[in-house]
Amino acid sequence: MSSPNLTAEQIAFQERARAWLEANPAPETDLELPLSPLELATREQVEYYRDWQRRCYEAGLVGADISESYGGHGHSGCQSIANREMSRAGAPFLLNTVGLSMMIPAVLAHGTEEQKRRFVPKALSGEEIWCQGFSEPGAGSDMANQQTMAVRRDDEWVVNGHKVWTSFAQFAKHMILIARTSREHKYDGLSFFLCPVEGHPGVTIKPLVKMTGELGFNEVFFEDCVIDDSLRLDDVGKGWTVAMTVLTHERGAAEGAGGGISSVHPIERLIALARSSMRNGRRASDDPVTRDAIVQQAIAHEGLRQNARRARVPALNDHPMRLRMQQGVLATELEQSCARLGVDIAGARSTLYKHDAAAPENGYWPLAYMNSYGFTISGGSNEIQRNILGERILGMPKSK
Amino acid sequence: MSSPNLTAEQIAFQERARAWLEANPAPETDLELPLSPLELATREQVEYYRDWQRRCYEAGLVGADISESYGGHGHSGCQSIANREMSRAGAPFLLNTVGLSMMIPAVLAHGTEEQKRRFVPKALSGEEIWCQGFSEPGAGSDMANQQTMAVRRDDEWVVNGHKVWTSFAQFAKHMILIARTSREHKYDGLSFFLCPVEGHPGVTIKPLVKMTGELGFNEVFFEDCVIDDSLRLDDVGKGWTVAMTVLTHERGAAEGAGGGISSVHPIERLIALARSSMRNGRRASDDPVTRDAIVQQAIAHEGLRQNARRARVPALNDHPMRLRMQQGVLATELEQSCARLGVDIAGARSTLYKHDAAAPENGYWPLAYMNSYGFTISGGSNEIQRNILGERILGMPKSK
Amino acid sequence: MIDSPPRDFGFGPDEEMLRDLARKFLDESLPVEKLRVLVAEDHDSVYERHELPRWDEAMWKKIVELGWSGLAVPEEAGGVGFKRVGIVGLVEEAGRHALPSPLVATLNATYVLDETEGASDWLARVAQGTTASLAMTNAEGSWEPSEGGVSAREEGGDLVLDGTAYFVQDAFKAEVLVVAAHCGGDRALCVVPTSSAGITLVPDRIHDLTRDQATIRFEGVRVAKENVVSRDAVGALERAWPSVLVTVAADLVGCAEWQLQTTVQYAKDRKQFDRPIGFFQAVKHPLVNAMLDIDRARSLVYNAACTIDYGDRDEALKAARMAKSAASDAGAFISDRSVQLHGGIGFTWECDVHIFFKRSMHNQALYGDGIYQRSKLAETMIGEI
Amino acid sequence: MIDSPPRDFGFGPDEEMLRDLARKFLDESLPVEKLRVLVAEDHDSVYERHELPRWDEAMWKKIVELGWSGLAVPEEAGGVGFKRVGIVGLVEEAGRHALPSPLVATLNATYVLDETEGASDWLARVAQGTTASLAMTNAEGSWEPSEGGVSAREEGGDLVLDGTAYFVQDAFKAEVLVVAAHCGGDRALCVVPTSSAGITLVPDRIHDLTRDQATIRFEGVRVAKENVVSRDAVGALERAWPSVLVTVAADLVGCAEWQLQTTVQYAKDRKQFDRPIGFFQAVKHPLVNAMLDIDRARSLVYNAACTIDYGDRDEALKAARMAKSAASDAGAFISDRSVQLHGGIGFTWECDVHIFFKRSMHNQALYGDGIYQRSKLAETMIGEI
Repeated sequence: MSSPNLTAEQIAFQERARAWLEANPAPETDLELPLSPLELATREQVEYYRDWQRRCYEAGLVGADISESYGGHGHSGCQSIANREMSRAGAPFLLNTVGLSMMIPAVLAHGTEEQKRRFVPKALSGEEIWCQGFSEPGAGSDMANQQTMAVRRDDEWVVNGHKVWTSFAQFAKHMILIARTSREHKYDGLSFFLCPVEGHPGVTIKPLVKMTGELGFNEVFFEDCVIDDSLRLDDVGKGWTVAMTVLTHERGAAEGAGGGISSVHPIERLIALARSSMRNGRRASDDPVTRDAIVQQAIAHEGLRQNARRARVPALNDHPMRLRMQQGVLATELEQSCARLGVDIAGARSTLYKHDAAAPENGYWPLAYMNSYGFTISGGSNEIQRNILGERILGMPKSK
Repeated sequence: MSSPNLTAEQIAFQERARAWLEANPAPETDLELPLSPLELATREQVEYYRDWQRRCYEAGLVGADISESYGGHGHSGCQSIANREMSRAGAPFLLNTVGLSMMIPAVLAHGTEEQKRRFVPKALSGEEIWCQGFSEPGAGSDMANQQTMAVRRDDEWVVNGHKVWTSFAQFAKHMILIARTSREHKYDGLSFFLCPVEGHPGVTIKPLVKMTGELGFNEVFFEDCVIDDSLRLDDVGKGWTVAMTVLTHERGAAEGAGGGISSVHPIERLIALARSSMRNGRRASDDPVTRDAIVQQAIAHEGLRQNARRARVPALNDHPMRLRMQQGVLATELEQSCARLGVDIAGARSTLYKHDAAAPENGYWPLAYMNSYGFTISGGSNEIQRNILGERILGMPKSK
Repeated sequence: MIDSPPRDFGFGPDEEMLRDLARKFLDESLPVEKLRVLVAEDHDSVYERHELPRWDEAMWKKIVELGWSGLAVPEEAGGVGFKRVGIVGLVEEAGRHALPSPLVATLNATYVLDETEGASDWLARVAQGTTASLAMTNAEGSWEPSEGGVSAREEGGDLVLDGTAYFVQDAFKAEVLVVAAHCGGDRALCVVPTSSAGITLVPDRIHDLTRDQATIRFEGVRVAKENVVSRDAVGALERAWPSVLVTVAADLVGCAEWQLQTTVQYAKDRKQFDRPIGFFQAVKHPLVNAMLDIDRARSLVYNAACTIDYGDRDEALKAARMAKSAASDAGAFISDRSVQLHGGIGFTWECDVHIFFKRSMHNQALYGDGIYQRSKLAETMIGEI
Repeated sequence: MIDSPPRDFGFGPDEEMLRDLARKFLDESLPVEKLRVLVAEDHDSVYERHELPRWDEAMWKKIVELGWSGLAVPEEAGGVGFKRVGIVGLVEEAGRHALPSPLVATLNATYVLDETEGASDWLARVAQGTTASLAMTNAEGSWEPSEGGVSAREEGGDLVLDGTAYFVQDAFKAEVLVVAAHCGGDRALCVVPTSSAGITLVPDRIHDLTRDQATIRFEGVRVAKENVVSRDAVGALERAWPSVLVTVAADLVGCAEWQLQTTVQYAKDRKQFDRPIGFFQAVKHPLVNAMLDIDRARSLVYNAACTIDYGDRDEALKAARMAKSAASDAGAFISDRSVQLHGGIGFTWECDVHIFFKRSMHNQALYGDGIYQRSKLAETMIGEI
């Protein structure tokens, strides 16, 4: 039986999506697959996920609601169904998260017809991977404090500067780049570019090592890098406005819009871990304090899902952005506390790195815990997100 | 066996104190006694506690380290022993807490010889009760924002203004009063007075009702109240300096320096409550999550005690004030979380007010919980205390 | 269980209209200034003189005319048969206004009656405005449907009740009691007018000013056969339990939202150190955290109501326990911060914060707090120990 | 138990001098720049190439000369017989410098040997610089003295050991292992050189860069009679347990203090929105809370050490569990904030924060985290369920 609220188009879409996913499981592979897109390390892994994204795209599960003119499938209200079905099926994550959840919304909202036709289709298929150039070494959570300069020279821009925490840069064709085009205005002095990176002169990519010892993001140096003015998105000085479009989508994406990140429900994983861990002579799953902690996580997890559901019911939202703007903070901190609980439950076995055969679930818990800080810090730390929530949603005075 | 670190004088003092407390328990009474000095409601209660303080004073347990010239007993390092022994014996609290822990330190540090002789002895014996006039309706945690004005007229000051949250004012002979003597300087425009209140012209006391429905503090209105200049403490404009002396002592007093506030160890009370409360068909004391919460309280409580102990060992304090300045925040929040846990354990029975015969421990838990906010708010809220700790102890920049 | 419960929780135009009407009615009839005069004009009246907490009976008559009290009565018994998701929307508004009334008690009793075969007459009376309350709890405040302090014996076809029921909500406003009584190995569910011979209502002295609570003694209370509406009280209570939990959770959420908005407004208005205190992150961030907690609880309340309406029974109980756990914890947190961040004034009787603080504290414990709900959830989600 | 343990915890001039010397020595020998080069120069070496974590053996020789490794050996066995309260002061400094060394492992082994009758020769060797580690834990990481994965059989007066010991700390730095082995109904405590025939050390791949850890296989390892130092290993372990817990707790506290001070310094230096981030209460208050937690743990550590030195056994175990619980939780909290408040840089390998983060995380779990300690405390404070 299907939901009473879906349109006929949506019902048909859902049935097709479900059938396709059942008939087309992800290919078997001998590769060691990463826990999330951010841990992608090798070309082979990238090709595996690129192939999977292409299949999903061809099956209509990626770009569902995007116009056929830009390579999409022209549906309405079907992408969230596709995301749910992929998540439910435990499908692999979609590789091109920056392209899908950041570049495409920005280009559709701010781009020229030519830009839309040039960039959207290949991002949907996974042919062209995107990375994001928002963070700088000195800027931290103050995103408007960009120091990378783009100086106009006829129909070109010459870029000099230094970006950090750039995930996917080593595999990316393009970068969404925010750069300073005027020193006079903090916010209005920024502009937005669709910058080529792969093999582009003046662009140097240097991998950074995370605290876990894994690779996963990069420093990107620009030295007299030349960008054609046709790659500018929106007007000169409108970079901040575009960036806000992007970031709203990025945080919103944490509700799973990019396809299922993890194939097993995290609470099920915690319960399974507790069943296989001992604590004071009995299974941790029989320890009531551990049980209480797991159920707390389960409630938080269900709350996040139901928030996403309620956000789509206007009658149950006095303020239209109140729920939407919370999801980033909630999702990232839930992931963190969930992983931390896993570390605690694993006890002595949480000391083990992923290469130790005795590490529970290939060392998932301590690595997931440490990697979770990437999410609570990046894109404006959660401290800044709380300022924004207090100011924009509750109307309290600015703290900065 | 006694402690190796005590002087002979201290050992003798401790033995005398213990013997006296054993031989002189608090008198039996039919009065309904309050849970803390702040809930004192009737003259009869006040007289009961005044009598007890007088006995303790005469036995040498109050004013132990104060010079005999000012009515004290002239010992050295014995008051904290007296406090511990009173607490250990489950003795009633000492009535004149403002006099003992605020006025006396201030007068001894900043007062004239005459002021010391005039005020200290009668505060020690309990004959003269003191109240504190620091809070004003508009000032909140910003204590320097005093609006009560004292205007000089020859050898007198004429006071006009409005103080709030004044505990004990209805029973007090005097008030330690901070008032503005200059509008030009925020901090240096304050002065400190030892102001008569009982029957003093121009002083009106109006009781305030707490959220619990109990009385316990007052508003005090000054209308052309005249104070002799001999009652000014320290110089004109030094009021803030004196107030800082007072507040350091007040917060420090939370470690129990005023004598045992509660006669039963709070953790024992929680355990007893859990034994007599049911939860999901079994005793709450057998519910592991409740047990964990109780033990967390026990650890916090023991931590507070051991902090106080460690604060007296210079070799274990890199920063001399780091532990001392924490105790106020810790003690008040511990009391709050402890009482809240009691409310949770009592379950349905926490709905009952103290006059319901079925209320556990005469309704202690919910009342103690609500009253605990008096301590986390007053004397500079704990939010402000955290600023002070971050700035003075950790050296971080000022948040205001 | 249907495959996909409605994505909008089934909260459609009817539910929205009822909720909006309720909000308007309560905003007009019971602004906080009026609430204060009604329940907290004089602190001595309830706490020292032991008068019953006051409520507005004339307003209640209007509420009955609006049909709120019979919302949960099914259509076949002459009621509106409203879905739970609409009811929680209404109860949220009642909580947001700290409405003193027998609304929640009557709804909760209705849910239980609706799970029996023999209560259609009583349900019809509720639809017409009869108020009711559940009497099922023992002296320890046990919320287990299988426990209780009243027993019944057969006598000439009737039942005779003896014993005591504790923690009966708004008993002095209820015209009838729905009593679960031990009867041999079973428990019988009886509907008994509060005015019956042999019933004594002893008022509990409670903190909450917006309700009453009683200990009820049954001494040889005779219950006619037709008023013994079920011989399986435990089953009826268990089936009704998700609705009971979610209704109290909705009240908590509404109450918490008032506490949040009132404290936010205070943080904007109140100046210290030459700035509104809402400038300071020590004020702002806790209020943001309170908002996160409240929204989570609210979403879980609508999910639980929807699962009761459209899902299966086990899922409904699980969803309702999650909602009550989240709502109790959210209520405790914003209650704490609402007093602390109001500073000295929040600690006084004259500030309205304490009225909501006490209602919330009462509801946090009622039918089990967060720890309790989670221990029950663990049994279904992880398994018995 | 004596009536009043020393009010200064017994931390006198000798203890202070040792601590101050240790601080000076470690400040000079192992500043964080040197630590980084030593253990974290190259992330691939430990995690990918599976080399053993590096440590400074020359520095350890000096430490042995300074007498630290024999501090817990009683005077009658030729050691210093230092009180626990002095030892925890030293170990705090080791934690504050994240010292990679067999110090803690050796101290813990010493405490156990000191609770036997037959280990005076071995204690004398420890006093002269022999390093040791406890092998007593099973594959589940059980910290119960009565469990374990090694068994012993008698053979011609000797014992022969078979089985596996897990989670052995700094095994590759230890010259001898103190092994608890099931032997009939008892457990025997054996001292076995790590180089003995039949012993295989398998390195665990761990996160912490400042220690090693091993799984140790025993295959027919022969132990001469004189090296079976007790037939009551459980008793010895139980008696030594308060010392083991408080030693790890002291390491945690020292580590946490480094994390606090380093993050505070960063908050003063780092500017955002034109101010040092320490201006913001969202940074300042969590660091103050971390300080409160660390100070509580530190005070409880000294109390526990003092109770071991002067109090009775039950009180000592209780005090030590409190210290370990508080230290584990304080360590977890400041570890969390030290990464978060360092922002992006704190998430990288080049920032030293991760070295202390991982050492702390390891120690939080070691011998039982906060929840574990509290469940044991509840048994003694509230009673068995």
